[in-house]
Amino acid sequence: QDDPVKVGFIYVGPVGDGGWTYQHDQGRLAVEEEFGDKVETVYQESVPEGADAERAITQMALQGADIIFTTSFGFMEATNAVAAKFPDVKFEHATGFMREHPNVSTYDARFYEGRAVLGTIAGHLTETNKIGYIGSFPIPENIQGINAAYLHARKVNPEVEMVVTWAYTWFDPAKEADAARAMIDQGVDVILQHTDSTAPQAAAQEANENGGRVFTFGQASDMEAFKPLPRVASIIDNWAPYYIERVGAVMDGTWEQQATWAGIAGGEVEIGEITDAVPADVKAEAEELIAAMADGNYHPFTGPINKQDGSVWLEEGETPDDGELASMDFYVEGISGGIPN
Amino acid sequence: MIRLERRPTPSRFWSAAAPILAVALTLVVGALMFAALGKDPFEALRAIFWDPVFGEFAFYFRGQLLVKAGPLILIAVGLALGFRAGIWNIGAEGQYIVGALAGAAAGLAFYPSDSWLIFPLMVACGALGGFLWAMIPALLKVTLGVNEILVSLMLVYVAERSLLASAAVGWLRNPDTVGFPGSRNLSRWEASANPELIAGTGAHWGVAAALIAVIFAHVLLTRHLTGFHIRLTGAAPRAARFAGVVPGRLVIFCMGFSGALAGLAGLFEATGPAGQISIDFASGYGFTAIIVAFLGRLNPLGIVAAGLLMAVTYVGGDNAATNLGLPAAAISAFQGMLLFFLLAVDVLTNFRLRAGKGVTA
Amino acid sequence: MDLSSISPTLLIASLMVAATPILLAAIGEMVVEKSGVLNLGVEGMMIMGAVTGFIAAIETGSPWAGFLAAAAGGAVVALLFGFLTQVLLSNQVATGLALTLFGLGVSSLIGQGYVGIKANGLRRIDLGWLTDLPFVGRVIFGHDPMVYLSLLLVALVWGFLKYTRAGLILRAVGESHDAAHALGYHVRRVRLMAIAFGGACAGLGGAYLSLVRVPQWTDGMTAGAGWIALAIVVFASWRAGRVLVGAYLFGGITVLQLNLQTAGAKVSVELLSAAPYLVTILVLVLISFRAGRGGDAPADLARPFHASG
Amino acid sequence: MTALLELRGLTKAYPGVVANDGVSFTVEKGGVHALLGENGAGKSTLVKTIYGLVRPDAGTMRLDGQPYAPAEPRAARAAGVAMVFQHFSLFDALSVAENVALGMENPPGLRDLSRRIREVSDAYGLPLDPLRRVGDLSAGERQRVEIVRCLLQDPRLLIMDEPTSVLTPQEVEILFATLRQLSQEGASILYISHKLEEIRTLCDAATVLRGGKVVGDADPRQATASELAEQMVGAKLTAPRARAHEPGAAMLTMKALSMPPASQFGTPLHDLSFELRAGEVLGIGGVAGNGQDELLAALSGERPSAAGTLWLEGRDISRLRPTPRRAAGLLTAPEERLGHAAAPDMSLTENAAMTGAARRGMLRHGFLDWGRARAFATDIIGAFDVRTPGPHVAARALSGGNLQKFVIGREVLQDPRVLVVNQPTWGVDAAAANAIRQALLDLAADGAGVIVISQDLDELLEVSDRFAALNAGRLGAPVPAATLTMERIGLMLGGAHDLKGSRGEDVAHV
Ligand SMILES: Nc1ncnc2c1ncn2[C@@H]1O[C@H](COP(=O)(O)OP(=O)(O)OP(=O)(O)O)[C@@H](O)[C@H]1O
Ligand SMILES: Nc1ncnc2c1ncn2[C@@H]1O[C@H](COP(=O)(O)OP(=O)(O)OP(=O)(O)O)[C@@H](O)[C@H]1O
Ligand SMILES: [Mg+2]
Ligand SMILES: [Mg+2]
Repeated sequence: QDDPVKVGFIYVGPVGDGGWTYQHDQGRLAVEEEFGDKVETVYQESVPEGADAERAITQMALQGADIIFTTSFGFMEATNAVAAKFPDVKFEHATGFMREHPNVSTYDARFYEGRAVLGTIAGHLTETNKIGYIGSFPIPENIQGINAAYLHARKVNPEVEMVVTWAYTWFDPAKEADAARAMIDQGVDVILQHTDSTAPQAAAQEANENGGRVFTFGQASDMEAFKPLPRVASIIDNWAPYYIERVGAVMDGTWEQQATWAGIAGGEVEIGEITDAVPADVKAEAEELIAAMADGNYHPFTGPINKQDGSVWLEEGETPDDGELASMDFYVEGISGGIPN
Repeated sequence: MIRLERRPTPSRFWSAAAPILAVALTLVVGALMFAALGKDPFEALRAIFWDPVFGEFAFYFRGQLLVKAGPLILIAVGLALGFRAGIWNIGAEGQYIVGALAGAAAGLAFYPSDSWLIFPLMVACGALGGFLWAMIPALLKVTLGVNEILVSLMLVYVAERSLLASAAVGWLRNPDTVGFPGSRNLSRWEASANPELIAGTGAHWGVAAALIAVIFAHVLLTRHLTGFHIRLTGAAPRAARFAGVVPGRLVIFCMGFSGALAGLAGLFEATGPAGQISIDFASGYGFTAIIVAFLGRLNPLGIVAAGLLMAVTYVGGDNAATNLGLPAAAISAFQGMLLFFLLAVDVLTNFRLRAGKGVTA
Repeated sequence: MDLSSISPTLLIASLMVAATPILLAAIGEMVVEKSGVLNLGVEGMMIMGAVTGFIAAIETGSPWAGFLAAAAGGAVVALLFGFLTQVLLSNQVATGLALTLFGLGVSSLIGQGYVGIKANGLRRIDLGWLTDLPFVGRVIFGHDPMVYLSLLLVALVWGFLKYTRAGLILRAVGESHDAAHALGYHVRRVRLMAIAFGGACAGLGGAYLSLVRVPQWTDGMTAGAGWIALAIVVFASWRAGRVLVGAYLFGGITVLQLNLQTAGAKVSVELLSAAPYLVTILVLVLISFRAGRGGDAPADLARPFHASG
Repeated sequence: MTALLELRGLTKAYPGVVANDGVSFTVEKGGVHALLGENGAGKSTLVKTIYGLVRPDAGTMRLDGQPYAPAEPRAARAAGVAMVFQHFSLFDALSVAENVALGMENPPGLRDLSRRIREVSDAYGLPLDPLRRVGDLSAGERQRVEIVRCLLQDPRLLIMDEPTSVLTPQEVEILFATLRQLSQEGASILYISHKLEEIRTLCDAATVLRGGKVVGDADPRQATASELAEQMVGAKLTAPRARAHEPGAAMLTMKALSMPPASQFGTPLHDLSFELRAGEVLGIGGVAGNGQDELLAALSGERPSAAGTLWLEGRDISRLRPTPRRAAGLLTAPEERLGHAAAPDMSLTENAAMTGAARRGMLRHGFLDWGRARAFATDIIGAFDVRTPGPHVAARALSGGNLQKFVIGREVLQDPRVLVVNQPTWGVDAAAANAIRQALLDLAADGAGVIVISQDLDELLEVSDRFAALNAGRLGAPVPAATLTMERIGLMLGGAHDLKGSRGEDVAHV
């Protein structure tokens, strides 16, 4: 077979968003790098979720793509619908759970592992004992992150308090900036974000220029422009290993349906450089935690953990199964406030 | 210096020729823009305008044209009636959302029943939802004189940020997928599905509704007293009141009608092509329909052509995006240009261009 | 809920920042409407200002160059509107909407290479001990220059309309273009200048978003601010002082809702995030009681002018 | 005397019309010069040329011996030319002082200006409060603003384009005194009016225009009004036939109708009552802005009034909207032709359907029969001699007089029980005006009731059986027209309603 393998990507945002889509596109470039002219990649950016997604995916399939990565939760239904019509094309859907046809796989990353690391650093760095979390939507992925970050911050700093603001967007710099400002105004001095723009970093930087002391973490991409302060570390989505593996599988005909949920161990979640603004001992502690998770020795949700209402969630030493994690809809004990709806 | 000289009667020729001229000008300037972006302008125009209709995969794209044009036409026809009368409903996007939510909620209340009554009920509730959402600006305008442009537009944000967001992650969420946003898939639930009526054509109930709406609006405007009153109000509001038009009632009628059609469009979209209520359900149809309405010169038949043309630019634009890497933004700039040119050449209908100087202006 | 964590000082300081973009756009639009033109394209002009300002600031490294470019960019697209509505006599409502759609598309096109880049924002002014005063120090003396510029602009517009002959002519043109024309004033020229000024102000407002408030460039980042500016002009019944009040009120609600959420207020998040829009509607309703029908709108607002003769 | 302004061969063509065709004449220093001509003769175009608003295609002007070619009004004002416009050039929302400032080249500061406005207006007997909003002023006061604006500039030449059409006879007296004073001070006045008696009392020279050309000079102090009129029209005029009149049953009764103003600058109606009988023409006179538009809106149904205030043939129609009122037989024709009585951009067919749909059987289940509408429009065109290529033409394309004939014809041909017209012959030339008046009289003769609202007192005296004055939203008691004199009408228009019985006339109070 002389024809190059045609690999398609459907992006929800512009490749230049510097976050989620940007990282997927980095993965695409890695595929090109890896396989050279044995592959041909195409992509379509800023595809709205819904009916337009189905058309975009169909179009790619019609034009001869062998494998198509659809990189947003909202593409789930469309991906499965198109997969029904093109049984010979492989489909890979990110962050979803629906695999209705044998030619659909799903993949996701255990971002909460990264949050555990950031939570640890945040717990040490905060002086006001107020940590802020800008959430995108109150869905399990965010709630896992909030819980993981809080549990690990509290572990190193029992006084710590978690302030959550829901932005109801994955990417809206103006809103994210406002949310970060409101947090800073109320004494939050470490901000985690589950939204993809650098606006909160900029807000923190501005506060620091005016005598503040605020720390942030890069999200999705490294956000290195804000190193060493306010960005002191980052949680990076690294899709390249997975994309290379799956495209390779198509090439040697070994592709099979699967559901992948890899984390730090699989290299899909990376912690970006921890800057010198973080004290050396804290940095060491964080690196230890990373290593523990990379070896598979440590699960961020290890009992005893109570739910917010005080009821027992995990007994001593117990860890949740993936199904339970994937549907997490409660805060752990100690976080105040409710989850919308 | 160019001078405008008012024609005694509007030119019929230019009234028909202006949109064609506008499209032609847009093609020329668009080609220049694509060239400036480093794309072969002929390739780009071919990918946008030729491929969807006659290209290799036209069998698929042609159906998609109707899928895309259906809601645009349905909404635009409603808006056009109001625009004709100088009633500016800018918030069709909000009515679209609320219609979809109301219809979906009504249907899902009976899940998993498979009664055939469910779909008609959803359609009725979709129209009602859009209608009621449009009544907010309409009643505020009629009773208190509050500007309907601003209110209807603000209500888009309310519908999107408040209702849609809470529905998708909250009260309409699919209870079987714990925690994930989005409603049940309505297009897969037999009782609520809005499938293609003829396979491969893209024609679903929404397209049928659009067709009916177009015929209805056309007859209304050309033959019925209400339509005459709408045109009269737009042409000379004072004369319309003198003729016996009650402005308030006309506002209610036009806003309500456009709201109901937008709501219907939302419902058909949610049960058909989109398939579910998701956070990103708001797709901008309500705003694009404004362009379509003007592009069709606020004439129901013109709107059909405009809706199809706009659908071509979308479907073809996507095509150009994958094949040539044309940025999505170039397509929206292209569409904006189309509207500008249309508004610009419109002057020819009512004025003659003359060279030379007239009075001091 | 811990409302005590909301500091009034910081709340006022940040509402001023949040209000500045809409204040700039609204004061410009007010002048445009005073001249009898309804330009609904504020959103489009703002976003064009945001992108041109951002690009200029990145390329030159100077935020001031950015603001200049933004004013120019806003004015240029505004003049496109001016050409269509004043020379070709197109419908102002439709053209304004087209301007918004066009601005959103074009800005996203020219801004493509600039997404996610960090701009050099404006620093806050440091007035030494003045800035260190409690409360007033932060609220009055602790802002970036554009905040003061926007306040100055409001004062200038107020003085211009009230005390200068040019301002009188502008108001006259908006009241009755036929009468103004009969007296020999250049209706079209006055309106085009007003439109350009409005565009420049909207451009500055947009640039304030992309250079100070956020500060970075993203597609559609104005997110409805232009429409709010339009609503504020109505709210203000075409008076400069009230434009200021309206903008700060709106900025206040925007900031307050986030602060309430952060403080853990038990109000639905969805309701809070729609609050600015709901409050705008509410305000429009309230002023409709006070102003009587039509309020103090310039009599010839949105009516096309064609000097036959 | 020497010449102040000399015009030589001024020509200005508009598409399809030559508005001014080689116009030449001279205005003397200190003279009061009349410019006469029927509608569309080119008078306004000519004075706009002198004021710098219109640039002539050919011809020259000299002012005080110097070549004069103002590029814009500013230049004209600088040269000492001031003008009062046919249609007010005032700004309702601005104050008197601001309005005055806008008409001046280098106005002093607002405070100084206000002082000077008071001084000058008092000196000429035209008192004005500089701080009031112009929108709140009466028509006469608004006129003063225009005049004071000119006076403040010490003009050498004052142009007045139909200044008296909105003034009461008493106000006209004051204006004339002012103008005479001005001319004694050495200023020249170029005066346009359709009121020939006025011209005969005021002017010392006259130029007559017809079809844009000068057709001759006249000495207004020597010529009679009818000589002037015939020179203007170029033909003999026939007045409408008088008719026998026998008032019948009550057709329309208004009982104590009051109504708030429709807009900020509108006039409220206070306690209006009258009774209109079959076969009768009731004339309602009044200066513009005293509630004529509001009265018409109350009668047409555009603004329904309180229940029990308006009765048509014994039926309370106060709450009815225009369409049912038309069905009941009450038809109206507003003053403003373009945009109110007719939609400018719509065809005559559509304009015919606008009010004629129901009474002329064009409606079936809400659907319009355009064939019948076209036939109706064609009928009107034929019956009222409307000069137009056909019913497909847009209303805007008709000349003012022809559109007026169409509008009146549309209502007359619907067989009204009661017809109300506001300013039926406004801006219409003599021949067409006679035709319209004749149609109204014929209608009354056939047993309908007719109300003519007009500012043209001659017209009212000619057509009405009874006359009532409308002043500041109040309607005086109707008196038989035969008993009236101009002087008395003047007093009635000025608001002196209580003449009842003072001279022993029989004043029917209803
Ligand atoms: N701007 C214009 N464009 C085209 N034709 C015009 C214009 N202004 C005036 N005319 C035409 O020129 C002719 C002269 O008009 P003008 O206003 O000077 O008449 P007039 O003598 O002042 O009439 P009136 O007594 O009604 O005021 C008319 O036929 C009119 O229709
Ligand atoms: N502004 C204008 N633009 C174009 N044509 C005009 C304009 N004004 C008038 N006309 C044309 O000039 C002709 C004369 O119009 P005008 O209203 O002045 O008639 P007129 O001479 O005053 O007649 P009438 O005595 O019936 O009012 C009409 O055919 C009209 O179409
Ligand atoms: Mg005329
Ligand atoms: Mg005239």
